[in-house]
Amino acid sequence: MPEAVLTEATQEAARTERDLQLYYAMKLIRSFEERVSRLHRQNKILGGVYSGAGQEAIVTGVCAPLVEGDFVAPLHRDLGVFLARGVDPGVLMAQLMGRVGGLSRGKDSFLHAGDLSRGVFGATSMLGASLPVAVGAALKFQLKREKQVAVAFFGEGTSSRGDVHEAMNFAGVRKLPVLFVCENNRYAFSTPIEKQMAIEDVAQRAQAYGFQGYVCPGNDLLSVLELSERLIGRARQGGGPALLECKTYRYHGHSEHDPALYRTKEELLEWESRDPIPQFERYLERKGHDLKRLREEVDARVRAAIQAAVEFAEQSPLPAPQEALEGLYAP
Amino acid sequence: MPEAVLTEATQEAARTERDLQLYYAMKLIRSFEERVSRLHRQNKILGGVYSGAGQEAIVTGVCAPLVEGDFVAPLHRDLGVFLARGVDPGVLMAQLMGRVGGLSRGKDSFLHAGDLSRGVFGATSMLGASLPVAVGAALKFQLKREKQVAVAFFGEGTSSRGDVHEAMNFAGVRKLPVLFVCENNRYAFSTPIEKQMAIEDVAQRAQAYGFQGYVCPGNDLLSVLELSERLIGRARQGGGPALLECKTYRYHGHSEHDPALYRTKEELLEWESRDPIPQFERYLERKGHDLKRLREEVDARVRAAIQAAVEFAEQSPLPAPQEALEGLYAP
Amino acid sequence: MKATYLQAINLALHEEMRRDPNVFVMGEDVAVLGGAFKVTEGLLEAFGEDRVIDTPIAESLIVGAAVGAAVLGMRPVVEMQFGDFISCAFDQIVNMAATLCYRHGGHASCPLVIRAPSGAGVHGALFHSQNPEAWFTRVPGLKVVAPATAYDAKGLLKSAIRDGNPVVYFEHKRFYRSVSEDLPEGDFTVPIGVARRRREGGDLSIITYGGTLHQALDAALIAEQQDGLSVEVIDLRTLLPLDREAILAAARATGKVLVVHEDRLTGGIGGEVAALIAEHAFDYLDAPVRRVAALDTHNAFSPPLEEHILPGTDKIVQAIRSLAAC
Amino acid sequence: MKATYLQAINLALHEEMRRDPNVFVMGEDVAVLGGAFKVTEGLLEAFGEDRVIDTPIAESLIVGAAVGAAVLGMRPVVEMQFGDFISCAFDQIVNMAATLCYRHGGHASCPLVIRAPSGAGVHGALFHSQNPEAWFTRVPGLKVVAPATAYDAKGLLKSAIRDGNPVVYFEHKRFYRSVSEDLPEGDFTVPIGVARRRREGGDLSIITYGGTLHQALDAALIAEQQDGLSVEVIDLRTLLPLDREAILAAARATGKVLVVHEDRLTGGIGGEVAALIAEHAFDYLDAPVRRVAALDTHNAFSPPLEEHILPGTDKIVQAIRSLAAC
Ligand SMILES: Cc1ncc(C[n+]2csc(CCOP(=O)(O)OP(=O)(O)O)c2C)c(N)n1
Ligand SMILES: Cc1ncc(C[n+]2csc(CCOP(=O)(O)OP(=O)(O)O)c2C)c(N)n1
Ligand SMILES: [Mg+2]
Ligand SMILES: [Mg+2]
Repeated sequence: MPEAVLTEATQEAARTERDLQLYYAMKLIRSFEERVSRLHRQNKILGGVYSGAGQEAIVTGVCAPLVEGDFVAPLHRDLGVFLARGVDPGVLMAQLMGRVGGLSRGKDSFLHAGDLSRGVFGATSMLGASLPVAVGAALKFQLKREKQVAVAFFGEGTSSRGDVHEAMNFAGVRKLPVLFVCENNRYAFSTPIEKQMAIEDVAQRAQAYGFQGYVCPGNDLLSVLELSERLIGRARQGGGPALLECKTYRYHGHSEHDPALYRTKEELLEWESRDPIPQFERYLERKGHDLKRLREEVDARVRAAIQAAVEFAEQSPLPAPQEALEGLYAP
Repeated sequence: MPEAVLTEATQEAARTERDLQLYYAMKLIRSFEERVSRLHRQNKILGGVYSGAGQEAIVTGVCAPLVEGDFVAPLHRDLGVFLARGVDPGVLMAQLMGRVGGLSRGKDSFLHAGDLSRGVFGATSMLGASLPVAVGAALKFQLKREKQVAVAFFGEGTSSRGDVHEAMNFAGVRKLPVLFVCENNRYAFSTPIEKQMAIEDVAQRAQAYGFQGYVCPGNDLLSVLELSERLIGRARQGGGPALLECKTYRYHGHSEHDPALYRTKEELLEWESRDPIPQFERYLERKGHDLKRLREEVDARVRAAIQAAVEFAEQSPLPAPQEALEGLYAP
Repeated sequence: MKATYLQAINLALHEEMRRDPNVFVMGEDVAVLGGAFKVTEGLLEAFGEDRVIDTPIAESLIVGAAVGAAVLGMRPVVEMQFGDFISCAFDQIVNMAATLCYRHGGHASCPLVIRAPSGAGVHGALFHSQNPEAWFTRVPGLKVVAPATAYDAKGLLKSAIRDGNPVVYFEHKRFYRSVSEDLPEGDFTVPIGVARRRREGGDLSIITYGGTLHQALDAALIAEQQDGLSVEVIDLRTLLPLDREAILAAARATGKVLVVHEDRLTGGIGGEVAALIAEHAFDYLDAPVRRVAALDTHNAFSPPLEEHILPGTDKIVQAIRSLAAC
Repeated sequence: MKATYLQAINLALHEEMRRDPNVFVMGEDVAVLGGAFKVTEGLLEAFGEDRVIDTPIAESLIVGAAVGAAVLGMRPVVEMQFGDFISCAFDQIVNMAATLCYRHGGHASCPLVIRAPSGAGVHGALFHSQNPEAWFTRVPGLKVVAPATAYDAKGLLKSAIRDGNPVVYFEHKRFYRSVSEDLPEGDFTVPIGVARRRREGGDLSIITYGGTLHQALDAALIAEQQDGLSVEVIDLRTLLPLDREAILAAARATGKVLVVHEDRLTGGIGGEVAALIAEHAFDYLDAPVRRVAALDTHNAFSPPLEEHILPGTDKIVQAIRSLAAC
């Protein structure tokens, strides 16, 4: 059905459908994050856990316009990208628990594993190292005249690394179809942004590479969505790279081990008042949804999904010792 | 004698004195470069030779405001920095010929050696790697409340490297007393600037780090000088870093092995018409110097200095084989 | 005074910073946080912002800037938050710092310490468990140390800080709180380049360092108690330069050598040690030079995998027995 | 058809690019210039700008971007302008590319070739003479090759391009125009992981590769002619994975092994080879396992220094004689 003949009503229905999906996605990510933190406290997850709670609107909004064949490189705090790209919550949970049912079959924990069948690339721990890789994916799309795009997430702290510069510069030179998404949560571990850079917005950097940078309130899903649709759409049409900076905040410490004593309670409270989920709920209400019913329904689905995920993961066996030597090389 | 009591006449005399020194320096560098190229063709210099002919105004102008204790990290094409900082031409020539009289005692050729007693730091060959080092020198000056400055030279091609980004960012964060000098000669080996970056001026990058960038005609010694005096002076007073981009051109190929077929004759001719030496000579003439006499006199001094340098170098012995294992560690 | 391995490092930093105003500490989260592992805790309070510096996330800059400060007479001690990230500073270490004195004709010093918390056995998986030492022990111009006790941690760090050359200091994360001992009061150093015999024994020699020292000692004890074997244990402590004399003396004395490390087998330092012995103590050997090390793979996360990959007391005991039986 | 080592590499690139549209070449000055050494000459004309790409000066980006293209099915062949600069791409190689398949649970391939012109003896001094191979041969997930003949240069490059894993391909600069041979017409490959006996001999075995192969062969000939010694020469060709069987078979057959490489002694691959022999062929050994390699220093510039540092035919001949006399 060509777009032109869509009636207003059909468009509205599609938007509603999308809104509900996004709402579910954000809630799923939030609950999944919280369950992971809990499992970590219970020693059921042994590796480092870097909660993205508070930042869900960014991954949700940026992944929404992506289609099959697109390429995403998440950062260490972007568990949500996996869920948003359709990785089964059980598989993701098994990954975190080091089970064979996980993406890496227990080889690594947390997010150092990807699902390339869904275009989700597994990062190393070396911050910023995924940006050149995403740029290489975009290069492939360009060379093969494909209409796909690549997205690379990174933190404002990571922006200090040389790899970020090298990647953005090359993307600019070749006008590659890549969107760089900076999740600026004001801290890199304990280091505040003032010690990381002498500028206000990471987005300013884009000009140094010949493309545009955009700043948006990262806890406002609709803002993120509007920009990511525009910028991803433009990249898809050959319009080249862009840098989208989303201002946000992480609720937890750097990792679950970190009490985050380097920041104030007020700051945390203030950001909690801008939580992405209630913000979006107010929008849904404005759109005429019965929020109470909707919330109950979505919460129930989310609970069930996470329960199933934990069950799947806990039933998935630990790898056999000799698997340690398997998978080092592609056949 | 405090500046205030300098009479106009004294100031003028000082300026004349400086002009003559700069003229000599540029001529010395040019002739030295040319002699090096010739010695290379004669197989008397075996290593890679990267001529800076055409770019003399930059090193001459930037080094002029430096004082004892300042720190300079030259790039591979900056033989002139060594001369401008007072390294004996004979020692430099011995360096290029791999003699014990050279800065590295034959350990490396060309410019991978420094003279730390004059604040000249020996680069490695890895482009851009000296910028973090210069920033570290500036950090030392800052921590010790010293009024020294550091200067780091780099090419427009080198600007693509991650180290350059990491260095500039940190300099911006801490407002370090460092001047970054980009010698933009439009090519990195065969690669034209359009393939290196998507922006017009490397100087634009400074904004991404919270300080100012400046563009100047790099073949005009007076322009370089004016800006370097201002920016080095400001850094010395705690005004923080700056980026000075000097537009220029290299007359020779990338190295003496490179016929530079990737660029046009017209381009070369056009740049030769903007040669820094005649430009400065026209200024000297305007200032009332008898150019013909001056030129003869300076040429004679330069010839003698270079002749002495070559003689010193050729008489300096090659190192004894067993020196190969000496100097690896500081005592 | 009883001190953990971590406290020993922290103490060394305090004492050296007090002793020499040119010593300063720099790295990611080393100041306000006191380091990801709290190794630099208290330094900011004691020495202020000019001597304990939080940097952006830029390992190459951190090392490069430290080189710049070091050639001007400062004595920077920089931290890689995890030793694994030393890969991001690789060029600055192996080309910039390591060749500095040499390419300046011997007329330069670069008193720089790079602290790298390394090692496995802490569920750190691929990127928080590495033992990167052998990338550096092949680089002339560097020194490399890997203490395994609180005493050595303190003494070697002091020596490293006082050395005029770039020293890569590998500290084992697993030891931070699990290894401790009584330390003498006040200043002491442990010389770089000198191995130490941790246990006497005449039947065979274990040569080890860092992450596997304590397992090797445990294994030696088990072999004594259960098999009546007398096993010598040599702790290399410094990995570059290797203490050739100590290595060869051990080989000559017992004629049977087991080289043990937590790093992977292939390309680990054990190969170099075994090769030295096979070349220079060959005539004294009564048996093959055996190596016990991590399997040739990345350090995997899931406990059954990691356990299988890492050496460990059992594997060392088995190797002792089989070597003794040769 | 007679081809130099350089032409063999160039031919392999042409043929593979013709064969597989997913193969492309990327690096600094590889397109318009045809590479600093002219190894990629003619490719731009033959295959166009989309398949021969000049990049900015950014080694980490070059390798990282190649990884991104490779996981999506491309087969990038990237060039480090000099192998020495591979240090600037270190993290992308040893952490990003090498762990890729493993961390994706075996469900990923990364068909990537990194060409690294390396080696000494060309007045290249500290930063244009390095032999960086041993930094990579200790990294599981990588493959490392180092051809020493035109035939192997072509055949191994083809195998590397067709491999599903990251391969670091060390080509020796000194051989570009000085080594040549008649190559068979058309397509042939040399398998990765298989050493080759270059010379038969029963008195002792030389195990070598890359920069020192031809010197080892010369030395073997001299030892035969002047001393009547019969010296076997094994060319490893692949450095990761090592051909253990070939190494151990040589040691068992002659009982005397000389390991030779142009890389520095300490931490070079020779240590690993010697250790393998000392462990697994010990009972067959009649003499110490000897190594001849570059001195433990940086490769210095001035001819007397470089000559002193590098191994070379004379030193190999002496080592053969002394080993034969054991
Ligand atoms: C190259 C590198 N250096 C250091 C680290 C340790 N580290 C992990 S996360 C982190 C902070 C990252 O900050 P930012 O990029 O802002 O992301 P955030 O954690 O705030 O989401 C640090 C320093 C690392 N993983 N990689
Ligand atoms: C990290 C690194 N990559 C590549 C090279 C090889 N190389 C030497 S000079 C050069 C071009 C440098 O261009 P630019 O920075 O513009 O300086 P210019 O030579 O034009 O003065 C290249 C690619 C190198 N020395 N170091
Ligand atoms: Mg952050
Ligand atoms: Mg240039």
